[in-house]
Amino acid sequence: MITVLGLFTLTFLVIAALATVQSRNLFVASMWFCIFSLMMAANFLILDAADVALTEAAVGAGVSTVLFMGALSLTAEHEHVRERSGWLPALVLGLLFAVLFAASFEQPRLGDPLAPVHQHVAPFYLSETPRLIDIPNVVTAILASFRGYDTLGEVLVVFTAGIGVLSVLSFSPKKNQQLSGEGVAERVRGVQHHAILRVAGKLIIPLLMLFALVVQFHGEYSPGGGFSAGALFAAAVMLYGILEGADRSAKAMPQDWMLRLAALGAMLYIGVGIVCMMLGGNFLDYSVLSSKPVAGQQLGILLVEFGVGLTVSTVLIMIFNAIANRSTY
Amino acid sequence: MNDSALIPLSMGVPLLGALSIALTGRSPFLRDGFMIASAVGVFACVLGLLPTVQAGGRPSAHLLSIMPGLDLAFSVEPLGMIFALVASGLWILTSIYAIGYMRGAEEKNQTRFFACFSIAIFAAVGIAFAQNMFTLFVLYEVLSLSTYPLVAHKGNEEAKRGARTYLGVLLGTSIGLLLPAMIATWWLAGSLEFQPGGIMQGQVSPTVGSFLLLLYMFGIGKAALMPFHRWLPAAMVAPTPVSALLHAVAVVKAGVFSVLKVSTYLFGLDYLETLWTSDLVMWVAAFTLLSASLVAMQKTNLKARLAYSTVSQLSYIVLAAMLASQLAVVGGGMHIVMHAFGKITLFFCAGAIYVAAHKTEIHEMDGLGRKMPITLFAFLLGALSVIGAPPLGGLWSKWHIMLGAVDAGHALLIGVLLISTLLNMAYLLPPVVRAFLLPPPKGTPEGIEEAPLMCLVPLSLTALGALTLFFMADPLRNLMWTIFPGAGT
Amino acid sequence: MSLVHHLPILVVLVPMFVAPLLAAVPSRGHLPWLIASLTSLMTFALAIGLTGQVLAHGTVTYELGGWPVPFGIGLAVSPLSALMLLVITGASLMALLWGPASMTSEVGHQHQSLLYASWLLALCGLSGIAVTGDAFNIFVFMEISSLASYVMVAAGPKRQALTATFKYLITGTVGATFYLIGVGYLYMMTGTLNVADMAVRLADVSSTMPVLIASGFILVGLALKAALFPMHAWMPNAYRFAPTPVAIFFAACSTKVALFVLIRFDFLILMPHLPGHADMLIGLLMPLSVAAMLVGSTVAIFERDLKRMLGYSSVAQIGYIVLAFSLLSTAGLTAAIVHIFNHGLIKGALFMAVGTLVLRTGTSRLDDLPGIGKTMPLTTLAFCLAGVSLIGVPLTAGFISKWYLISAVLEHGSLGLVLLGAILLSSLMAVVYIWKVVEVAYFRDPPAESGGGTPLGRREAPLGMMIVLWIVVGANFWFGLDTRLPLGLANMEAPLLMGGQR
Amino acid sequence: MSINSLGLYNYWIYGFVLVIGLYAVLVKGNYVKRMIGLSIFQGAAFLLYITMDKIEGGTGPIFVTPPQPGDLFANPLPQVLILTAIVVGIAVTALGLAITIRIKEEYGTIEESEIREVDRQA
Repeated sequence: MITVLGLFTLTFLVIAALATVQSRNLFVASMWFCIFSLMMAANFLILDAADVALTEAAVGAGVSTVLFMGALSLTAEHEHVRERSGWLPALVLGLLFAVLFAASFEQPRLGDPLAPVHQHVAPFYLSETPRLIDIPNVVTAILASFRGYDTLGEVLVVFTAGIGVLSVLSFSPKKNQQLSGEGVAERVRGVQHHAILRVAGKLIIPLLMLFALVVQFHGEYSPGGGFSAGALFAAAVMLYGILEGADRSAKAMPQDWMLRLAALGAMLYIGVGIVCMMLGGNFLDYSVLSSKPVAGQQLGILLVEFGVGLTVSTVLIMIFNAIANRSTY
Repeated sequence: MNDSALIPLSMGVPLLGALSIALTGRSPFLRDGFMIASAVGVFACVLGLLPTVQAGGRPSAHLLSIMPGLDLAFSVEPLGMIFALVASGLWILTSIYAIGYMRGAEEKNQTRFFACFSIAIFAAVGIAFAQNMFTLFVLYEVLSLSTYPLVAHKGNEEAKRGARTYLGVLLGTSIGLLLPAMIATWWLAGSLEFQPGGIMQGQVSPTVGSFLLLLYMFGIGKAALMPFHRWLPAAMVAPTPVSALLHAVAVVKAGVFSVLKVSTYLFGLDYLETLWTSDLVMWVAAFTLLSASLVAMQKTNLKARLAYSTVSQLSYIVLAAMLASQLAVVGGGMHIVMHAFGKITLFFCAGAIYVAAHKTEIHEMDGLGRKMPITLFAFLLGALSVIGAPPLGGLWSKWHIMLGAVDAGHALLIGVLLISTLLNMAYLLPPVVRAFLLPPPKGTPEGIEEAPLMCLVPLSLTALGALTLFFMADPLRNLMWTIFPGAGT
Repeated sequence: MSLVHHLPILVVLVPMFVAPLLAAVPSRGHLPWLIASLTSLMTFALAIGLTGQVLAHGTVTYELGGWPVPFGIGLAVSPLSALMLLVITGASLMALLWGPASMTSEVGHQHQSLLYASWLLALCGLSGIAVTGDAFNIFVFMEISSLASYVMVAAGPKRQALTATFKYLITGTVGATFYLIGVGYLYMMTGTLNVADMAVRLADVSSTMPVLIASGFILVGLALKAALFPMHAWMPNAYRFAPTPVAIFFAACSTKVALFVLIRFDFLILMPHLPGHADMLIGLLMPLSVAAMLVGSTVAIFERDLKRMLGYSSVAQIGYIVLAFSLLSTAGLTAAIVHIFNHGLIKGALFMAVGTLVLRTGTSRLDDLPGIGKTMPLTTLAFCLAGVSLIGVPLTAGFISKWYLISAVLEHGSLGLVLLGAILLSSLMAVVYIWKVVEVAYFRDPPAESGGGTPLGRREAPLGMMIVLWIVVGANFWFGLDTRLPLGLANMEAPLLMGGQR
Repeated sequence: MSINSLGLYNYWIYGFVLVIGLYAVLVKGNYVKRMIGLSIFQGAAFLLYITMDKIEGGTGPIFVTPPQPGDLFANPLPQVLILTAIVVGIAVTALGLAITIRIKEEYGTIEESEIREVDRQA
């Protein structure tokens, strides 16, 4: 049964990708991209990657579609078809695909237990995590502790994106680009005139935020963690922005506070690392945080995950507010 | 004042001179004072080194080692001594002449001119004293770059084009050919030190060696072998003291000096003999020698004629180097001195004629002898020395080169040298004959008389120098023979 | 907490720690610039300390989170990484010290704190790449430095800065993802992510096809980031439209970091175990690098805009570096490492001089700067001296790299002669496009401005800029004479990388 | 019909999606379409990593009950890497879209050919 589902999702994935590239109307393209991400998330689930599926759904399907929609509302709806000569890239890429296809025969089969991937480093994590860190979700253990430095780098990437969007969009648009008066009011006020949507939305938003917090603090035991929690929290605020109007969400979550909170999240992560150095361990070595190393690891992971969640959510909210309020910014 | 202190001093003085000239740009008198003082200072230091070198000593100074096996180091050997003496000696006269000329022709931004002038002498002395090929290459480049502003002094379109060819050829050949040759030598022979008898004997196979010789000979663009002689006539756009500096004292002499140094101290004469390309380069030099003289005959402009005459005279020395016989190399060394004195006198006279009578073409010089007797008489002495006629020093160097040709078994070359002497007469004597024997053309203004004293004194001194060298050739010859320990015939 | 033990991570940590603080602080006057410069100074000092340690003890390692290397992430500071660190932190310091006036004049006052924060993040990203020993970690820090550089290039004064940034973003992200896929294949075949550990486990990998594909992906990805010849389209525009201090910082070091990663991957992992890889490297990289040298120099000759000209000259110089290490010999590797160091100095000085001209005259087009040599003598002289170093005249840093490159090439017999011809032709072309500037600067008289004395807006640059400019030009000559530092590091690194090969 | 009979199908799909993404990035003129193509291309990279972690008969790497020696778990390492890579992808997309918005305001269009037109006229 799983194989049939796997075959279906993979094939549908390719169909979604082709449809995205071919469709002329850009809104349709971004919707197809949302389907593509959902199919990707389903695929990850089939391949036993629960954390990644949750994050891909929240970030890939949710947030990036909102960003694409926001950007398209400010730029163009249709793509003017004047493609460049398509045959040369097509030829080169066809060659690339042939090479990949030929190489796949020498790669280990899907799920083959003897593959080198399962030999060297992976068994260590699976066997040592209960002893060293003793939390059920091995992915979060690796994410926060074994390869904590990667995740720190990851937080910095998100933070740089936040700064980048702020500084790029900080220049107020020139007058002639300003949408006409009524066009602005209508778009910014969101979908207020759809009563059903607003009432249903009002119910969902608090639940969504609560779920985000559960994912955040329950990350050691179930799939989830900083990234998906941050994305979910941002999704809740975006939903509020869409329903009640972007200016209301910008007032609720002011930009400069978002920037300071994002900086706080990153500083929390770096601070934990430096405290470990102060207490004699290497950078990001949580075992020195408390008397018992295992308790120290768990405390470190909790703090670090919270830092990640804080930064990711505030940066995504900041980006959404910057794009959604562009015309009145 | 021990010798090893004299070497850095003899190079420091011109640098200090350049600096002080640049600083005292405001007051011309102070600046010119510094100019002459530094010229005299350099000559004194170089002279101080002469006794020890004559006694066979090799004073040396190590400045800095950039990389293992590559360092800036200086040591004085007879060939370097002669070149340094000629360069710094004639430098004093050129400086006096330049001050007189610049005042006479009211040239603008003279400060830059004199500063670059002193940097050029620093580079020339540095090349003379270089202990290894790397130091020589470094100062060779400094010489090219520092003489560029001199050539492009007037700043008009024509000067710019001339300067562009000047620098293009010199930098092109040095980076394009000389640099790889040097690196290849360093790579194959393991070091770049100048040693009597050469360093390539056992290290480099003859086939590779002959290819290297080609790279070196055509790489040293300043020796003006065809086809890389274009820069020399192109540099004629410069004012006369510069062309005197370029074509008699520093730049060209640095070129042929490097050729002699490379062939005797890098390749070594007997190793040179085994390379088949040494004959090839010799015949190229012979070809340059003759064709340059033919071209010189057609040139009506006096300075252009002298420029091509220099191209052919340089090939004498390259020819001597390629003969790979000790006699010829001694002749080549002496020729550096004789040609320097002869040619600089001719250039001074050309400059004096320009300043006094504003004439540059030879056919305009009819009857000038009556108005400017001293200048034209000095011109005659200079011409005779370049031709190699008996009462002048030029004879001895040609004499030795011919002996070298016989010794190396290339008797045919004597014919080439004789034809070239005839050609020299054909293009150097007519200006003198026209000046003295033909009546001045009708409309010439009466007011022409001798050039200012500041020009006249240097040219007469150099003419006398060429004359005394005829009688005083022996100490020079003995000094040259000390290059080859044990030979001493 | 002995400081020396934590040096490898501190070099990355210091800019990382200050960046968020700087972003949160609202920008008032020169405060952000001051904070950024102090941080950059401290990082430079740490880099010097680290280099001292590496020179004393060889490769310095550091385990993050206390976990042993294949399981946690380990930092490995080899002599080459130490040299890379010096180039990165040095370039950042000189660009910052040089640039406050230029940055304010081109970017204006508001949002400078965000800009300098992304500057520190770029610095943290680049030094993170230099020190890390983990393949995936290189990808993460490459993303940090790329994202920060997109932000800074987008802050350029003209509107073309935006399109240039977009092209830079697309190319950079495609390159980074190619690298990610390459590391994915390597992980699939070896099961580990640590670079040193990967080299060990590659020995017993039987099926070589995926590993060849991995090296192909990594090669293309890093060539895109390093602007190697066919994939260099983004660089000249990015350097031209970026604010000048940013252009100086990136011209001096950012493309060379990608080359650093390429050298580490090719020599440490792939060379020893992959027979096909060596000839692929020579067969593919050498012609590309020769093409880069020739095309880069030719376009630079005809380019009338000074910044773009220097951009194309960088394409040619990257061609030198790639040619050097594609010779697969110890001498070649030494030449590549030394030129990475020297090129940072040369290009930094050249861009700084052009930046000073642009600050005063507002334009970087050569035709709008006639007679600039008379009105701004010191700056133009600095440009000429840096140009002389680029050409490779003796006593300059450029000459040392040329010397090593030519002696490395001569080892290859007849092929070597062809390469020698290409190198000399390219350096002669360099003479042409530097002299093109000299002629315009010195032999044309400046336009007769209305006001008397030096024409309006054409007076010499402010003192602070001149000092920094002349320090860098001086460094060009200093490292032309005293080559112990780059040579020492290069000679230590070459045998490590060649790993017992010829 | 066990899961591994899918065998290499995953790698082929990854290859095809990668090619589609790159095609969109290289050929399309519209800047937003190129950003979408870029995201698809990155999606393919994620698929490559996650296909590696599947193990026959294993479940997700979460120990709901304390682990017995016999049972198998999927390899957690690629999942960690891809968690990071996804958020890197969204960060780059966000910045790319912000720049596209500014280009639209400065140039009035986000088509490559029209932008070149505007630049040539200016």
